[in-house]
This record gives sequence, C-alpha cells and structure tokens, in this order.
Amino acid sequence: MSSWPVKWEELPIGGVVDKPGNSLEVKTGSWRALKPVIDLDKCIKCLLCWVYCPDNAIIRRDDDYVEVDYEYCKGCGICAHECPTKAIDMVEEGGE
Amino acid sequence: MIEVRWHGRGGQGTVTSSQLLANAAIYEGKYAIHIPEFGPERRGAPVRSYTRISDEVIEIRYGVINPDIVVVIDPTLLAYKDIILAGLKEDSIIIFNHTDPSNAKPLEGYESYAVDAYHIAMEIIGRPIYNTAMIGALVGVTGIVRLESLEEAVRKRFSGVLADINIKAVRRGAKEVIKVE
Amino acid sequence: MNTIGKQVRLGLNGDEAVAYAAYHADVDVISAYPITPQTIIVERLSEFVYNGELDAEFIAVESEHSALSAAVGASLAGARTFTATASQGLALMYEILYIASSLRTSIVMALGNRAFSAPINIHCSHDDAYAARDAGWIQFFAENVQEAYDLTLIAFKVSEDKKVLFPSIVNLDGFILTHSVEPLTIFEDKKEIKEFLPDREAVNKIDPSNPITYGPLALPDYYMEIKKQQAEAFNSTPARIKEVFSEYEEFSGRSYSPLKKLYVDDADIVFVVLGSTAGTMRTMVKKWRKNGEKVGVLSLTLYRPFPSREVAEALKDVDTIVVMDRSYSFGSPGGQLYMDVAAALNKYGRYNRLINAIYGLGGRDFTPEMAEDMLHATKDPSIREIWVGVRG
Amino acid sequence: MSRIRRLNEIPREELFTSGHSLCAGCGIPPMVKMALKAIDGDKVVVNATCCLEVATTLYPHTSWLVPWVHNAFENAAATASGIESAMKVLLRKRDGKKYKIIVFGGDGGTFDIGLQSLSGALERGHNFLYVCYDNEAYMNTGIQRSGGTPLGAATTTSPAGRVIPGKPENKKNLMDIVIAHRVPYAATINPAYPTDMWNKFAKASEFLDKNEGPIFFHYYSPCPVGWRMDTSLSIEAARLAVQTRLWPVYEVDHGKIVINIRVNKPKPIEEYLKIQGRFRHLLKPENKEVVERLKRYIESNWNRLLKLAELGSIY
Repeated sequence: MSSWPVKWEELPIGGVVDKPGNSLEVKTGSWRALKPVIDLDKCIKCLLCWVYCPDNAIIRRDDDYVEVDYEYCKGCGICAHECPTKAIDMVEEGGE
Repeated sequence: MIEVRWHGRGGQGTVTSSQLLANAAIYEGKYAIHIPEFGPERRGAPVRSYTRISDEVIEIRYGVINPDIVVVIDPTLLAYKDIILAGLKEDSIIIFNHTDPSNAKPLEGYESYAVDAYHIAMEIIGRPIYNTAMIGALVGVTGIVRLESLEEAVRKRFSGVLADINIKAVRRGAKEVIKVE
Repeated sequence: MNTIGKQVRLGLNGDEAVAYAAYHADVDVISAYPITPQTIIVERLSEFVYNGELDAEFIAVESEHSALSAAVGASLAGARTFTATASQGLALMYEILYIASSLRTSIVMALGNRAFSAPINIHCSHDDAYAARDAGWIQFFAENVQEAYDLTLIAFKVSEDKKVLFPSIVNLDGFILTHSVEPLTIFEDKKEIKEFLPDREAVNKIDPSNPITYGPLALPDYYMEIKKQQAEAFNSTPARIKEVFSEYEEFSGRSYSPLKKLYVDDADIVFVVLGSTAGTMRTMVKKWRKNGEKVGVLSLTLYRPFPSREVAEALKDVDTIVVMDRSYSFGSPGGQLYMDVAAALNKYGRYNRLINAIYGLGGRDFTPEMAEDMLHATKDPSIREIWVGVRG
Repeated sequence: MSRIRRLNEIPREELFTSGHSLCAGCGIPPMVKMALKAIDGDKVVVNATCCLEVATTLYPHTSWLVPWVHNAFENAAATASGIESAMKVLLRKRDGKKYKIIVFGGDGGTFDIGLQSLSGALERGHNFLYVCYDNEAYMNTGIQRSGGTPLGAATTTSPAGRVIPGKPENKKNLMDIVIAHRVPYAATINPAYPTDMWNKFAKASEFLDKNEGPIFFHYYSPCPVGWRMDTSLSIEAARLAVQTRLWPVYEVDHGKIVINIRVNKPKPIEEYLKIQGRFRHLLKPENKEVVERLKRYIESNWNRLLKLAELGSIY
C-alpha cells in the first residue's frame, strides 16, 4: 500500500479502488513452503505451467521458455505436477 | 366545497365516475380530488369512491364522511340503506339509478333524483355500464361542472367510438334525470 | 415568478405524476417489479417506452431484489436510473439499499408507502420509508400529487449532482396519493426540462478505458474510514438540496424547503407529520386557531438527511409537541419520527414535552375526529403515547 | 479472438494480476485469466460475492485491470442486466461505449442463492457471458454444502457422519436448468482441457459481438482446501473428473449438443475419489452403496447426454 491514503478525507469516493492491478504490491511469495525449480534442459515449451499457474508466477519468456517469479509463487506445485517432462522440481525453501 | 360519494359495484366504473368528475372540474380551473376506496374487491363487490370539488385548494386527504351528494350507480345497492345514507346531512341529495324513475320514491325523505341508467346504457352502449349516464345525471341535477367539461374528460379518457357513445350516455343521463316526489 | 419551462395543468393520480416526472427526466433505465400501490408508475413508464415516446431500457426484472440490483449496475454504468416499489418490495430490496448508497449511485426510487405484512395490507403506513431511513438514501416526502411530480424531478437533479452522489427515495402515501386524482401543473414535454435537468454526466462511471474496481472487500483497517467519508458526504447534502430547491423554484415557480411550518412560531402545541396528512392537519389547525388554540403544524419534505437543526430551531420554545408516526417501532422508546424529533431537540439542549401519536396504520383513514383526539390528549399531562382511531 | 490449437497462441498480456489472496493451488485463476484474454475487446467483469471476489479485491488492492463490479451475493446476473441495459441505451442516446460483460459467480451464488436472478436475466436475454465456477461447496465461508456439492462429499454441513456419510443428495444439474431457458450457447469447461476452454471463450466472444447472449459456462473449479487434497493435484482432479465421465465436457450451441471430450474408456471413479479427503470415507466397505449410487448417476448422466447429442437440436 505504498501510496494509498489512510485518512477518510483522502480516499476515493464510493469505496472504489482506482489503481487497476495494484495487488502487484502484495508479494505472495512469502506464503511458500516449497519452491519450484525449473530445469530448462527438459522444458519443451508446452506452456502448461504458464496456463495453469494460479498466481501468474510462471514468466513466459520471449523464446517461450519459462521462469518462476518467486515474488508471487505460492508454491502450490501444480506446475511441477502437470509438467509433462518433469522439468520442474519442488524443493524446500532455502534449498536448491 | 362540494363532496360527492359514489356507490357501485366492482366493474361498473364507480372509480372512473369519480375520476371523470374530478377531471372535469380540473379542466374548468377548479380544485378537485378523486379518492378511490380500494379493498380486495373484485367484479361485483360493492365499492365506494369520493370526489371533492372546490374553488380553493383542497388540502384534506381523508374519505368523504358527510357527502353533499350521493350517487348510487347500482340500483340493487339501494336496499342497503345504512350504507347509502351514512353520514348524510339534512340537505344532502341522492341521485340513483332506477328502471322506472317516474314511480320511484325519495329515499328516507332526502331530496332524491332518479334516472334510468340501465336502459340508457343498454340502448347506447349495449352493455349494463351505467356510470357515464349517472355522471350525466349528477351534472344535470347539480351543475357542479359544465356538461362540456365532463364531455372533455370523457373524450380524454376514452377514444374513438367509445368516447362518442359514452358522451351520448352522459347527455341522456343529464336530460332524463328527474326529481323523485 | 419567471417560469422557464412551458407547463400545463391537468388531473393525474400520484403514480401517473411520478411516471410523468421520470418520463420528463428522460430517464435511461427503468428497472422495476410490479407491486401495489406503485404498479401504475411502471405501467405508464412501460407505455412510454413501448410506444416509442421514451428512449429507455425497461428491465422487467423477476423480483425487487433484482430491480434494485440491476439499478445499481445501470447507475454505475452512467445511466439515469429509476425504480419504484412499496412495502414488501422495499423489504426485499433492503440488502441492496445500503450497497446502492455506499457505491454512491444516483438511483431515484418512488416509494408508494404501504404497510408491512403481516397481516398483508396494501394501504398506507410509513413502515417502508422508515425501514430505509438508515440506508444512506436521501428521502423526500410528497404531500400531494404536485409534490410527487416535482420532487421526482428534484430527486434526479440532487442524486446525480457531483456534490451529492447519493440515491433518493420519493415517498408518496399509498392510495391516498398514488391513486387519488388531483390537479397539478407539469411540464409540457421532456424537452422543457433539459435546462433544469440536463443529461446525466456520471462521475467514475464504468468505462473500460478507466478500469475501476467497484465494491471491493474492505476489512477493519479501512472500513471505518470509508464509512466516515460516506457519513460526512451524506450529511453535507442538504446544502446542495436547498440550492436545487431554489433552482427548481426559478424554473417552475413552485417553491420547496426541507420543512413546512404553519403557525409554528407562536404555537404552544405543534403537530409534526410526514406525507399527505399534513394538509389535513393544516386544515384542522386553522380551525382550532379560530377557537383560540395556539396550535401549529410542522411537516417535513426532506426526511433524510433529517433536518435536525431546523426542526430543533422551529420547535425549541413549543410546550407540547405531538409527533405523528404512521408506523410502530416495536420496543423502542417511541415511533421513528418521534425518535428523530426527540434526538434533534436533545442535540440542541431542549427537553420539550413530546407526545407520540400513532395513526393511520394500514390505511386507516385519518379523520378530523382523530385530529380532535390528539388535541384532546395534549390537555392531559400524563399522556405520552396515543394510538388515534384504534378501537378498544 | 481466434481459435487456437497450441497454447503458445495465447497472448502474454494479463488482465488479472498476481498478488491476490486466492489459496495456493486454486482452480479459479486459470479460467479467469483465460476468459479475460479470449474474450477480446473492451470488457467489464461483474462478480458475485465469492472466493474470487474477496481474494482479488482486498481493499485497497485489486487484481483486476478491467472495470470490475461487485454488488452482492445473489444478484450478479441482475447487476449485469442493469449494466448491459445502460450500455445499450447510452449507445443509442448519448456517448455510450460498447463492451462485453463477463459475470463470475461461484456455485453457491449460482446454483443456490443467485439462481432466481440468473434465471430472470437468462429469460430476458441480456447479452453477457455468465461463468459459474463450481468448486462444489461454499468455500468462502468454510466448506458448507451447496446445490453443487456432489453425492457423498463431506462438507462442514454434510459431514461424513456415523449415520449419514456425506451429502445424501445428488448434484443439481445446473446446465439442464440453464438450457431450459434456450440460451444461444452454453458449455461446460474444465481446466485440464485448456485448448477446449480457450476455444469456447473465443466462440462466446463472437456471440457477444453479435449480441447473441446470454451465454453460460459451467466451469469445474478444483479447490484443494475444500476438497482436502494436495495443492498440486488441482488439475489432476479436474482431468480425472472428465476421464471418469463424472464431468462431461460438452456444449449446447443453439440447441445442438456436442460432447467435446469423448471418454471411450472411463477410469474407475475410485481413482477420482481417493485423491480427495472429502470422498475418502466413501472407500470404506460400509459406504459401498453410496459409491454404487454415484456410479449409477454417472452412467445415466453420460448415456442421457449421448442420446441428446444424437438429436439435431434439443430446442
């Protein structure tokens, strides 16, 4: 909530939120117990992990290989479970 | 201020009568209010409606308690004297629908007028819808609004042939109503 | 008085008058469900739409809950939005009443005041208006058919005003006003109104080029600030409402103010009343004055926000105040209007004698005899509450 | 938006952002982000009270990059009706803009409390897409049974009791109710079949362009918390639901039913049941009868659908 006012006089009227997409300020990566680690050698660019990730935490690169956005990844493990080539491992936070 | 109470049965245009009279008065630049009395009534149930007409603003909003004029649209309601005569003043008048006006009797000594709205309606409209003949009779007897104003109100309410025949009924009611002695 | 819009005098019932006002306001969306005694309003508006006289969307919803829900959507999307209901319908809308005001919509609602069930009753009580009293809607009470028309137009102007942005209810007593035909003066056509009420220019409306999130979840860290802001905004609306009254007077020649007083200034006894009974009370008070009774009447055109300061100012030196409630608030210290008046006086340090008169429930005709009963009650210092016109 | 055969044809730009507080492994976002991409052009989202609503708009934050409206629980379809009517009239009368309206509601807000307003809106024929994401219970309030909860499932108000082993009633057939309104297009969608899902959204978008709404989608929305399964199994559960024939993937296009995912050799339902804690009690011998009932339900449902699909049009 970097820039959001706190006083009643300063809030937008009607209780609206007029900063579209500002939930990006909320870093949900802190929820994670296990983290996905991608072995790009095994990645076939099927993009299933990118489609399934509930948190948009799979970054689809220009070349269609994928990376994990650890700021938002909640560690659910769907990407690892669905990966057809088992290119993603779930490892303990801090480990690799 | 003149206060009118209408008695009829659901489906006979009792509410419409009161409304037409109020509108006629309004067209003349007078003040008027039409107050319908609504219950769960369906076709055939006795209903009442009230009209007030005045040269001054009318602010009261309750139903007419002591009417100057009572109009009985449905002849069978004459049998219910306690309802028809309720709240009448000594000089109140009653105008009622009767199939044989010349043989009708005044109601309990009140100044009474009768008109054969049944036959007027059957001859002109072809159905027993008495109300426009009865408003005509009311205007014929009392002159509380001009006949032309009433006709204007009828014309705005109905359209085409329906307006024409109702105006005919109004005129005949006004002409044929007689004092009952 | 210079009148701008061309006007005509005719006879209409209160429902028709409201329908004409919405038509003349060139309303964009009507979202409503039929309920006695309001139904004539939506029937007339349907005719205007189906005959091509009014370019509007009529959403014939499947319930009052949806009527107001759709109205919220339409108002947020920038449409001039109208709905009408009564009694049980208002009760079914209840959840959305608060949402409509909190989202700062500009909906105008006509409320044909009718008693709550049970027993089911189609006639006038103020139960529905009172039920909505805390919901953040501006509420006007019409005393006659003319006011029902005028206040509906005024309500659109007020609710859509950038300094206001709260929905409005125009109350008209069920049957007594909704179904009675009276003379009134209305504008000749909707074109005549545009100068007073131009097309709506909505603030923060739904617009893909400005993606706003309406109606989020706010928890204890923000809810209270959001409510404080709404409270301040709502309570500041009367200033703008009074300006709109003046603008309407210039435009129509008919003057309005939050409250109406007759003989209040030197009165020992004042009757406080809402809606159509005000006229009956004025007639009675004029009669009593001739008998030497120092009586007066205070009626409210603006019921919410409650004009506390004006009411307290008007009543501060009155010995006995009879507050007339057309509803009963079970188990509370008094009727709803009674509590408003008592609190307003208390706020300004006054502790007058108050009598609460409960009258006219479920359409019980309020007669001169009942008015006499109330006057009589003021002579007995022990009386604090009376039910006038009740048998027993 | 055009139809796709491969997922790399899906555009990158997201209109639904990270930072929301939906549970890890939630099945809702894959559908939502796809809907917002496949429905092309300007759009507005209407959201019933539900998990998606509370978790994506926790003040002062929002995960939405499109206009988003939440009114209440049971009235999303009515709210959308009002927005659509306003859009239509303002396009005619003033400075209106055209946009597509997408409604999201959960199973509670659609099968149960919102069914009336949905029915009213479908009957009136408003041009919008309504997506019911069905996670088969009131998850927002903590897993209470809804009309969408399947037979035998344990919820906090239909627990796996000693006498009554989970919900005694079958799931309400919402699609049948919707189809009874003769909507132009209705379909079931499932995250395990993302290409099918995308193409249905793309088709919906075309119908919306032609003012051919209302359109209704019934989405299978896995809920690891409510179903008591591992967060990584969401898509697996969705796939098994289709492959056991429990959740047929089909569409009804102007009355013509097409089964989009033909399941010729169904997997045993036990494979689906065993990965979810809500069904685990059904695998005990004393609850065999419930599983048998479930099997009969699946079979009759599937066979009925096959027969309907043989008809030219059911409208």
